[in-house]
Amino acid sequence: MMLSADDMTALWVTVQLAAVSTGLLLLLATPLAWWLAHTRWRGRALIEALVTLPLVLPPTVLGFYLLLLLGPQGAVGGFLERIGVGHLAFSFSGLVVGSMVYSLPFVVQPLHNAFAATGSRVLEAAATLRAASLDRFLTISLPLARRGYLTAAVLAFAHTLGEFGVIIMLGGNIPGETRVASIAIYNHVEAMDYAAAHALALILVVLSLSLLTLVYALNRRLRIVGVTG
Amino acid sequence: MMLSADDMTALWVTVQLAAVSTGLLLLLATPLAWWLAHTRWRGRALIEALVTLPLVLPPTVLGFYLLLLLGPQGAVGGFLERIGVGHLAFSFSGLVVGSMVYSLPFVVQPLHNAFAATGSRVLEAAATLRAASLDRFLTISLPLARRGYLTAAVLAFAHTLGEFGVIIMLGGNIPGETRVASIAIYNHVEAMDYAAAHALALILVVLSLSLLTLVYALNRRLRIVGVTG
Amino acid sequence: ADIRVAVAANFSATLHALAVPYKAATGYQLIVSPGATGALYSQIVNGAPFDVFLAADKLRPQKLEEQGLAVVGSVFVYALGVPVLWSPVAGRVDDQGAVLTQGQFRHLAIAEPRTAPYGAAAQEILQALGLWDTLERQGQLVRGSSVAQTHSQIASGAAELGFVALSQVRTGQGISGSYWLPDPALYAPLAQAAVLLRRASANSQARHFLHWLQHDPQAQRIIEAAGYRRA
Amino acid sequence: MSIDARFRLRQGEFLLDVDLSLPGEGVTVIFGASGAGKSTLLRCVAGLEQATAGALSVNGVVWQREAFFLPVHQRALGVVFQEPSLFPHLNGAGNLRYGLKRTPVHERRISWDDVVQLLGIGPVLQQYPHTMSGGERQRIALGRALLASPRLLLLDEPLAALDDARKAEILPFLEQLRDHFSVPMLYVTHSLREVARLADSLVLLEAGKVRAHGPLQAMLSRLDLPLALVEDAGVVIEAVVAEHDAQWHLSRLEFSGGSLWVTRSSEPLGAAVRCRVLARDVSLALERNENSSIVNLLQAEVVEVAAADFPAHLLVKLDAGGTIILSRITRQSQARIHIFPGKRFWVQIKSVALLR
Amino acid sequence: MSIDARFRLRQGEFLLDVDLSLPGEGVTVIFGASGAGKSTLLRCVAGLEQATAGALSVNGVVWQREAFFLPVHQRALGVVFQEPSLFPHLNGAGNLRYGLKRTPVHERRISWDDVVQLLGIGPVLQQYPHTMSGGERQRIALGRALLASPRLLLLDEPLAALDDARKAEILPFLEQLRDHFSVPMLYVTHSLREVARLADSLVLLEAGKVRAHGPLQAMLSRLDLPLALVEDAGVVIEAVVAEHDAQWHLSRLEFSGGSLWVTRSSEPLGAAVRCRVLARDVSLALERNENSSIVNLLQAEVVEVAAADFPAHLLVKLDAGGTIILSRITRQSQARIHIFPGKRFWVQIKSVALLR
Ligand SMILES: Nc1ncnc2c1ncn2[C@@H]1O[C@H](COP(=O)(O)OP(=O)(O)OP(=O)(O)O)[C@@H](O)[C@H]1O
Ligand SMILES: Nc1ncnc2c1ncn2[C@@H]1O[C@H](COP(=O)(O)OP(=O)(O)OP(=O)(O)O)[C@@H](O)[C@H]1O
Ligand SMILES: [Mg+2]
Ligand SMILES: [Mg+2]
Repeated sequence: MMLSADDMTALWVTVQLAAVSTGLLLLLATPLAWWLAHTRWRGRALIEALVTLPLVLPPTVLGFYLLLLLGPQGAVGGFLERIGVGHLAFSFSGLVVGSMVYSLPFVVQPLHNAFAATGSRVLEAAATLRAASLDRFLTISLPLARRGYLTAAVLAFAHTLGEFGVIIMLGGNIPGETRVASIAIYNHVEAMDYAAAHALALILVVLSLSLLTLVYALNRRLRIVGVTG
Repeated sequence: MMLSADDMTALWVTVQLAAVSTGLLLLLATPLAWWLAHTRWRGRALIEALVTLPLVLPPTVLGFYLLLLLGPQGAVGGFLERIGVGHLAFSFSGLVVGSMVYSLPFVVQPLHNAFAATGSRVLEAAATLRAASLDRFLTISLPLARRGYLTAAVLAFAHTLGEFGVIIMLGGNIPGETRVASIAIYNHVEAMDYAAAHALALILVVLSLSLLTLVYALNRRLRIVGVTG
Repeated sequence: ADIRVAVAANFSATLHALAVPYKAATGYQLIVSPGATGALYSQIVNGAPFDVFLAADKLRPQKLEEQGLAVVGSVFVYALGVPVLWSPVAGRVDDQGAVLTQGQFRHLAIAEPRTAPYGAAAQEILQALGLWDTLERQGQLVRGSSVAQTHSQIASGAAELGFVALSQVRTGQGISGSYWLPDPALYAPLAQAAVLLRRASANSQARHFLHWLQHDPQAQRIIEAAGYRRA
Repeated sequence: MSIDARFRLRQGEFLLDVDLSLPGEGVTVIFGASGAGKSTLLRCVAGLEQATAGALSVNGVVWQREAFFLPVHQRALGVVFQEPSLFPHLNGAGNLRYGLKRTPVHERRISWDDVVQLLGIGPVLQQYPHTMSGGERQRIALGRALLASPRLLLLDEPLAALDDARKAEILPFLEQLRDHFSVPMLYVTHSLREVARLADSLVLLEAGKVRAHGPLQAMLSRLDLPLALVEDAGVVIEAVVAEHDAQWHLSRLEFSGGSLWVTRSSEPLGAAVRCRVLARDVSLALERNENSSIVNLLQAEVVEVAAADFPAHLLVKLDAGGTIILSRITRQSQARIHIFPGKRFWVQIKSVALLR
Repeated sequence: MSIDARFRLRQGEFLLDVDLSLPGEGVTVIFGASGAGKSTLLRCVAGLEQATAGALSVNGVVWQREAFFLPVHQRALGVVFQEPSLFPHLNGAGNLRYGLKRTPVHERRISWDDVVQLLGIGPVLQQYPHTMSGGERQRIALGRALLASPRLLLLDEPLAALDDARKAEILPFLEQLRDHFSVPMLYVTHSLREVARLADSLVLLEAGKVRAHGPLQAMLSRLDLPLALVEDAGVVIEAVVAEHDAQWHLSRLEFSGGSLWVTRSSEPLGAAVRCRVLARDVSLALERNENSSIVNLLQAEVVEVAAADFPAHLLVKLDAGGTIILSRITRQSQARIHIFPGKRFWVQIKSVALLR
């Protein structure tokens, strides 16, 4: 099965987008999930609900609002424009931001659960062994939340691969920059080129399946213990 | 803020769809997640990857394939047609199936994690107290996986609220039957009726936010303990 | 030497067909970004880097012109869409459209009338035939968000027939399945308009392309062969 | 009536390899150093180690044999794990009820009130496990196992986290289970006091293998086992209540080798009781000495003299009319009053613990 | 040098309310029934209960006072929790290294090899906690705390899961920590043997309050505390090595009330040692009796006679030249040889445990 050069590019952009936004999201969601798992603040429920919110809007509509926000006339985009960074619409960076917003709940939730399940006992033990809080986090909480990170990464990555609505609205289907595989498939379908659409979809599926299987198999191999040890 | 009667109907269909598909999904995903958490079969990684797959395809494309499968000429739709149930394309039941397929990973993953985190010790204790395996599952695993169920339900519910691609392809946007809020908002945006779009989006967001906040707050209230007890 | 074209999804295949001879003739490369007309409009309003907009309607180009986002006076109709009632199954649709009144189908697919011009045309046709209310009431009308989706719904066999664009079903070998071309009197013309966007006002290549699209005979031939009518 | 167990189980470097025939009633104590395989053995008996090659029958009922493996929940077991595995989502009462609810009414033999009162867990019934103290958790775990009215109890250091006073309350309850309800127990403990109190037979594990096993008295009086060397070494004597002395609150116990005065027993005359005589509480004298606070004097013949753990000490095995008694003396005493096999002495017993 | 601790903490029904001034060196044993608040007290000292109202200073350094609260990781503590909280994702060596790595090199005073060898954890260094036995886990937890070279050790029943032989190896190591590295310890245990061996002072908790506290000897010889009633009750005598007897492998200890022969001590002449005399090992006689295996005889005067836990028994407090000794006798003996305050007796001590 041969892919057109355009489709190859789209696939490559997709993989970059998924990797970058998943990576950044894991970084950014970690403190949020940690805070959610440990705070006793009564308003926590509202924050938890807010995190889930990106799921509630149809992706194109979310994309539309993000476009309004990140575009040159938007609050964020306008600000970035003024400080010389440039607004985020129709750029790869914009897509990264959009994907991150949209995948936020898939990352925060598993991490939150994983941090909550770790329990305080091992952290207390670490504190008595002279580990300060960041140290405890890095050496105890993080490794014990491995399964949560795996889930978060897999869901965010896969979700970004298949994302369409936010991306087409915010990214604008520009070849080589914001045209990802899902949009390329859409283009083929719109152009009634079903064969090309099927081919690209199949490749996406096969690639993802191999990657995910590999990840899960490795995880099994590396699996050490349950949390209760 | 006034909603049109059409939008009200769409909102109601949305809520029904989200509730029914989330409920069914929790039921069906439970044995799968349980099996994944406990099997030592080497092929498990492949199944885990397959579960994640619905995320990888763009929703409209997934919807298209589901349409092929569930329509009168599809394997499933054709079979249902022959036994007199009728095929599933353009019907509420079809939407339920579609949403379930699409939300599968969000439900299986948190449940899987929750079951895996429970550990074998309490289950062993229950077995020595004359509890057979189903009994152990219902009285120990299930309550200890509460947090996982909450996450699964919230993600699946919210995701179905916002779902668009699969639903419009598979459901055909029939008022009162398969027209959901996300399609209505999308149409308002496309038709440049931004006021109506904002209104409906706002209502969806406010409703979801209240519901989710309530759920999370109740969960906090009911929260008893971590798993480590 | 690149011209960035935002194009209504239904015309994207035709535009690709046009890009080849255009590049051969001028050396200019078209960068094609297909999308729903409404979405493209929103993107242009929010600063999308397109030079030329080929819309599926006349409304959006005109609005852009009014808003000062497009070069005044550059709007022109580059093609007229032709709706067709189509089924992939031979013999299901008769050449008078009587199948619509005989009701031998469970689902009739159309594009969303509010957002897709072909959907609006389909609605007008059905209303002219006095069938709209009945079909609507009986839940037989299936709406895709774009005419491409409508085509997919029919092609998958899930909807027995529906109104699509002639450009979607006409191939070099003619039209497979069965179809009915409604009388153009039954619906308002589906004018698809192009416009030069403001950021390209000084872009001579973009101007050249629009001129070529409007006046070049080869371009006209390709557009007609694809299933559109001339403006 | 016997428990026949044969298991072979490898876990990493560790290999459990046992073939035991244990009495099907009474308490069998499993004794051994940390890491010897005690908990693993109990897990095999409970059926929690599925991979085990082996066979197990409990009082005639086969629980495991070649391809056959009775699932854990069908074995009428009560297990107290070394680390209490309470259900974190149930409070104290909920944990206690868990096994009780699953026990058919006609099989219930152990009363809720007895358990709650004897274990002193009334105050924590409404608490969730994470708010309980270590000892409270362990008592709930014990109560939970008992309330399922098991036919075999597997107890892995059930009293390790408890203070002596609490232990003293619980031990008689376990004895009652053993005697009145004839529930056999496999009991892991490091406490020789609990051994003496409860055990009818004893298994000594070393690195996954059985070093020795047999009836309690025989095991305790063997000078070749490490049991004789510990500070609390001593023998257990089975005797009969022969006399009660109301004035001094004493009871006289009779056994083959004579009689002993102990703290007043609540048992009636003629009842069989058990008392413990520690080797270090036993001194030997050439003559009878009445002017001492030591009240218990027996005559016995030296059977064996062996080295103890310290070079200063010796262990002396004596036969008092058929009953074996151990004494720990110094080498100096041996030289001074000439202690050697065959010679008869007055055995002075400073203190006798009445166990039952 | 002192540890001043004042805490008030409510947890559900339970209220911990203590105000203690403890010696800033040596071992303070916290003693009390299950649920008395021992673990909670240690958690307060460690700083793991943040909500605590109170104040804490350790040898002059303030750890907590009104608004000030030194974070746990800045308190140079070693804690062994009642239920070992090993890190499940690290193997034995990883767990041991955790605190060690975080201790500045110049503060490291405890050697890896000593810890591994004395705790006998060499074989499990590569194992992960879920594959370790209960006792192995507890030893790793102890080693982990020690290797962080703490300036204060909080030990919550650190030896509860261990066999006597293993305990006997670990106790001297803890003594060494106390003496050579002057690490003060708060030590929770239910074992009077560990109390006698290690404790310099003793806190008796009851339902969250301090029932009594003070130096070990004073506490052990008080007949009004429940300590005197348990089976293992007895006193601890501080003495000096006065003579070694190579022939009999004995050493003679001298103290204010006389001298005692014990198993040969490895300490040099003149060294201060500690030995334990259990009340039940002490008998009283009117005359000196040489023809017995009992080698230790002292003269002492009865100070007090009190009821014991059983009506048959009495506790007698004696003064041997300034050293207090307890004896558990029967009422019958009291009547027979007339034991009452002021009268002098020969105190026969069957066995003396040399503790240090
Ligand atoms: N997966 C494993 N890999 C290596 N060694 C293991 C594994 N599982 C158990 N062991 C070893 O098996 C031995 C026996 O463990 P077990 O828990 O039966 O000991 P125990 O006699 O109960 O000791 P304790 O008194 O300390 O509880 C231990 O030394 C332990 O380290
Ligand atoms: N959240 C709570 N609600 C009610 N009671 C509590 C709570 N937390 C602790 N307690 C009670 O506080 C008491 C003291 O607990 P702590 O763990 O300090 O006891 P302990 O002296 O260490 O006992 P043990 O010897 O059994 O370990 C216990 O009776 C416990 O039930
Ligand atoms: Mg064990
Ligand atoms: Mg405690």
